[in-house]
Amino acid sequence: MAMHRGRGFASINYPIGMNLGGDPSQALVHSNPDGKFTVALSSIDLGQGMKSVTRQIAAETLGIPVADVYVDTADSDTGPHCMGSFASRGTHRVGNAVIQAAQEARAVMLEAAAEELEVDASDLVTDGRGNIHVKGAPSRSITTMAACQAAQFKQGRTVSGRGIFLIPLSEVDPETGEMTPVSCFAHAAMLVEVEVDDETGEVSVLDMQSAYELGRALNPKLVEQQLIGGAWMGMSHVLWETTEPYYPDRSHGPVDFNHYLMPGPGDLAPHHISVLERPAPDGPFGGKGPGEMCANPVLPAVANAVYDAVGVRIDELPITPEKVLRGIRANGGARPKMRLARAR
Amino acid sequence: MIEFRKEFFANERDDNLNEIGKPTRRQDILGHVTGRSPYFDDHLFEGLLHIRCVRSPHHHARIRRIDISAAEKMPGVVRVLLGKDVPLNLNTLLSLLDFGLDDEPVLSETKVAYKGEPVAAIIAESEAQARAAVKMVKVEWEVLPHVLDVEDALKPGAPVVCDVYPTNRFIYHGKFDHQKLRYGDVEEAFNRADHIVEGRYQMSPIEQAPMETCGAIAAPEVNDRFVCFTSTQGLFFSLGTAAKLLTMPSSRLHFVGGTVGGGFGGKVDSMHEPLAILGAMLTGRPCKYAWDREEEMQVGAPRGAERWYIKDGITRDGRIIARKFTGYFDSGAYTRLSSYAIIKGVGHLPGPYTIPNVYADVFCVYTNRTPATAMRGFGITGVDFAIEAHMDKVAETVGMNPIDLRILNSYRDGDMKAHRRLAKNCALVECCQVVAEKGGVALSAESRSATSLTGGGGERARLPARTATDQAGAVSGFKGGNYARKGGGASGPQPVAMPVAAPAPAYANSPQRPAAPAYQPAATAPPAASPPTPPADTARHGALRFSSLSGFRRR
Amino acid sequence: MRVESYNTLAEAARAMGPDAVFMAGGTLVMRDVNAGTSAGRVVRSADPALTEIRATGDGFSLGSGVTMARVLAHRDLAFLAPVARAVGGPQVRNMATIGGNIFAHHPYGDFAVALLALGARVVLAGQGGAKPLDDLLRERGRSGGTSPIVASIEVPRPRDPRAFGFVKVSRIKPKGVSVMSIAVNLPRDGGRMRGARVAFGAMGPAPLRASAVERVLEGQSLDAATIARAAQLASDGLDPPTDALASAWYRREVAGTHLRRLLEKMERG
Amino acid sequence: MAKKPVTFMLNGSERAAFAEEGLNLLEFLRRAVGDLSPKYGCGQGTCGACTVIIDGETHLSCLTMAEAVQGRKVETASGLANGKVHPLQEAFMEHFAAQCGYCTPGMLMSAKVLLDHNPSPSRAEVIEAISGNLCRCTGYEPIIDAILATANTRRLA
Repeated sequence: MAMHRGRGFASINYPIGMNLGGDPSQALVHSNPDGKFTVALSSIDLGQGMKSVTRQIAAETLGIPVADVYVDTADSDTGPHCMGSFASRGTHRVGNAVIQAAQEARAVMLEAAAEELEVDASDLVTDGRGNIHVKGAPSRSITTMAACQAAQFKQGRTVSGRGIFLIPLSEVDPETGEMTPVSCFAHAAMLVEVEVDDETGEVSVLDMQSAYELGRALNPKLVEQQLIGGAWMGMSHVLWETTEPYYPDRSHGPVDFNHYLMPGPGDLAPHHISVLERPAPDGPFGGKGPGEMCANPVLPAVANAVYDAVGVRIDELPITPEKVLRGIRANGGARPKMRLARAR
Repeated sequence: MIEFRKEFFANERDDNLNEIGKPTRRQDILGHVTGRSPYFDDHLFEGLLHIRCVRSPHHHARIRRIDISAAEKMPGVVRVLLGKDVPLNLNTLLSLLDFGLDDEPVLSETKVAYKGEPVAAIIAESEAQARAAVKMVKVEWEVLPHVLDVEDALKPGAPVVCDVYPTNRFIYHGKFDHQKLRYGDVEEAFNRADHIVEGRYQMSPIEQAPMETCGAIAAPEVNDRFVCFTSTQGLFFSLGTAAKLLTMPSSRLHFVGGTVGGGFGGKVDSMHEPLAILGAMLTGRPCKYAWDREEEMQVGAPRGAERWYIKDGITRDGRIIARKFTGYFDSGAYTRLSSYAIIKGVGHLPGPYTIPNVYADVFCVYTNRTPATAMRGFGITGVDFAIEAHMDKVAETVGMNPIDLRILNSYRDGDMKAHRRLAKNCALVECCQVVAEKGGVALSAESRSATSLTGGGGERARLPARTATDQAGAVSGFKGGNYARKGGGASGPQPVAMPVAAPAPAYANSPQRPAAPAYQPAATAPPAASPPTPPADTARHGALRFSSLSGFRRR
Repeated sequence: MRVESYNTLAEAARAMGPDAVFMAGGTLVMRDVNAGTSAGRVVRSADPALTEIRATGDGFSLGSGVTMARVLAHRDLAFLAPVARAVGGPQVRNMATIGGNIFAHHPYGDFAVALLALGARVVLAGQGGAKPLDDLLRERGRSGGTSPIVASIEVPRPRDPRAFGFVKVSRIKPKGVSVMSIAVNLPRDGGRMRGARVAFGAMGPAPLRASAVERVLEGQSLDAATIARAAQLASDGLDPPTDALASAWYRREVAGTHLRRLLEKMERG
Repeated sequence: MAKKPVTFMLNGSERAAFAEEGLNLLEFLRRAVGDLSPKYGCGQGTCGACTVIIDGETHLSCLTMAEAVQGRKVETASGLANGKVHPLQEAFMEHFAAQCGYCTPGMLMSAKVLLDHNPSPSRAEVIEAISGNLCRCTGYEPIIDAILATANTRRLA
């Protein structure tokens, strides 16, 4: 028996948001009398962190601590329209809508503060800790709480804002495919090391080295969650998952998690991630959307690594032990390529 | 193990912000760890009824008769629903975008086109009783020949899967039975290439497998409305779909969601909300319709299978000068979202590389299997597998290090892409370099000094001198609808009028045609919304329509 | 669906019939109950005999309701620990019973494979005497009639713990169901194997003895040549299924490799 | 349909409710008792989202007949925080060990039993302990980290 190691590489980019635009999202922001803000959305948190990232975006824009913001979603009676949580559009589209709404609310808050401080609103800044003060004169200040109270109980202003983000619909030329598909892209590169058992065809992922460029990382831990979980899913897609193991034949389709195969906690490989941040010109604070693209480079990188290890090209997913074994048999044995050897 | 390489693109960022860039804990995390986050099924109702569907055991069959008399007499059964009970029993998900024809019933009345297609729904006091009654529904089937392979489905004489699309192909823009991409002239370039590399790739159907299965609970609410707790990924998407199928104004629907046990694309299809609300309407009681795990895996729409053929022409030095794709998306029995996945995929071709001649024919093919829908990486994951596995073969053919090959062909800022827009904000080169460095892969001097900011534009910004176009796959009997600015339905929110960047469709045969202006977004915030322009009232079925896209209707 | 609970196994055995299923840990039967596909009557018993573990002359008598977790926790059953650990995750091991495992259909039932190789005998409730597990497994496949309740299992202790080997091949780590499992019991007498028993799981409708392999091993010493011959004949007489985990072709192809690796590991000691 | 009364201890308090014949503990806890923390993921015993602790050991509530907990002690994730959050809950929050949160209650039950029996588990033991609990979001790494960190913190304390 022999175990063979190989490395495979892939690089990808990924379009952010619904391909051709036309997918609006809206946000409403308002303040309680004590300067605590609510963001009302109808966007969905599937686990990707929609509530959390929009909360940080709102806090940054309003100039207040994140603890002073709560994101309420999703109730169609109170949350304004949002196209939905798909197409990596959440951070980008909803984030921009929240910025617009928060800017409008912030402007009112600053006007209220200006009236109390008897200065021009354009001279005011927020310190992000709950205070508004005159630029260059921190002692001439008012708390955001006092400003919001004054606005609502003294001045009769609603500290609120509306936001929408829409990239207008574009069309496709039927004959050439000319189109305006999205406004920004995320990027990734991935180097995977595998070990292949040439008697059983079993493939183990030993190591993943990746670089992801995803615009500004609005919350580095949320980004990390997506990248680690996403790469796991990529590994799962390429080596395990299918609803139809004998596609296009429909027989033996799994109906439970004992037959629908996904890697367990004992199948994990160390994943060394580097994050690059090239801000998207139209993203919220330059953010893009890491949620979908993170799985994609793993699939081809593993396939290429299997080829590197034993010389078998598996062009049909998933790469099951059976396919690898059949390939090795067809070649009359493993034929390691070692094309991505580590430089000495 | 994660590191943030702040040295890259540092001058394009202000890293000194208060809240952005901070590892703030999730807002929802306390609810998650205490088991108190309210998912759709965590809302308790007195007298909750349970819905389960009677499903086709056949891949393809005509329904001769459905006998529900025995099922109706089963203990606990409150009502049995058939297709005739659904106010509008035909839909296509993207009708909310005016894209495609209504092709899929909620409960089929005439024929089934995949194993597991629902034809009746039992509403019973308990789930066990609903399951027992499902077995008592007698359906007389006339089994029809079926087709499961995408290329078989396109052969003459193949069984017609879905009568709305009699050639088993989705119709694009009312004009063609596939989506085309034509940029330059691949055949001419193949003739002068030093190497030709061809490949065939197959992406498997994959289950989204969220830990929470899809479902909804609907209940009569005060003042003649219905509340619906749902696991949907698109609250208004599902609301609009329900409003359409139930011919009900959106104001009578109150949708609550937003805390969802994973989705990954599998919770867009809005299968549960309409049936749960219909049950609540007809029984006057709260109704839950949710999939069990078996249904989630075999009846719930997967990421569709895709088959790709790629042919590359490469020069001796490793430059790819032509790339040709033929793609088949396995849409299953109905359209759902596959048609749109193809448009997204075609806009993505030829991957993150600057290739002067690109060609694609991509077919959305109907087969007798569970309809496909969205999943993480929608429209891209499958073709990226194909492209990057193919790149590895190209590297081997020309005898190059696979990372050098990527960097050599990588798109850079200012390059013209195959969909005829200029690339910007690129970062592929840098990602490749970082990984090579970490993995100890020696790159060529050229690769080490490359950047995404340099080397693009100029000649690389030009459109091809000539693009070969054709009329292959032209269809008649369909008409292309309006594209943008069509407006929503009477009761729906209106899209805000913003400067519309979409150019008129154009044949790009003329040389030196400048690129159409790309959408220029605001730096961090979009411009303030101007008042909406009321569009002509094109409402149908009282449904919301948010906007429209590449719509067409049959004449 | 009715649930009937009886204080004694004898009563439960009398209550069984073609329309009844006996439920022990619930990992198999409750799944069917949830799906609405179980038998019309579910019979349970709280008889304390079900959970007894007793040392006997040459081995152990294990109540059929003994769980995998209890096997794992029992110091004297260390030879069975690798087998019990291969079943499910911790929750399943806290619930799944030895008796249930005997009735489990592929891809479950790995414990029964080990019991088969060890030459275990089963005592049926309401019937005197023990009979070979081989017989029960053979009868299990036949449909119709009343399924018996296993009261206890008599497991001989391997004279030399190194004589017993077990491997489960799974696609998922650490918890996955069987592509196949293999259990071998190779009692040795002066270096020669005597009474070799080799059993495969997931290579037929029920756990099966690999008679061809047993014949090759019998009377031989466990050396490279013998191991090679055994590996060659590994799937002889077996009837592996095709399912979502692997095709019959694949199972047949790798059975010899996995058997060889297990035997080599045992040879190394 | 016959209903049976079931009396048991839930997170330290005595509870009683009626269970329909054959009802599983998961549905019983959720609908009859009102503890919504155990989650339905499969009803087949293959995902672990419904994991609860019965008499100190993890069980799959979807495969446990409700009447079987008569007189027994049941613990669920909703009872884990006792006045303040449990160290495991704190670690799950700190390590971003949940995304959608649906597997989290079951995962915490498995982790708790592990640490109750083995205060200093190895990484391999943590992996074994959570092997019956599937997670589709996280790739498991942050969950493993959170459990190991809890053990470390406790050792230092």
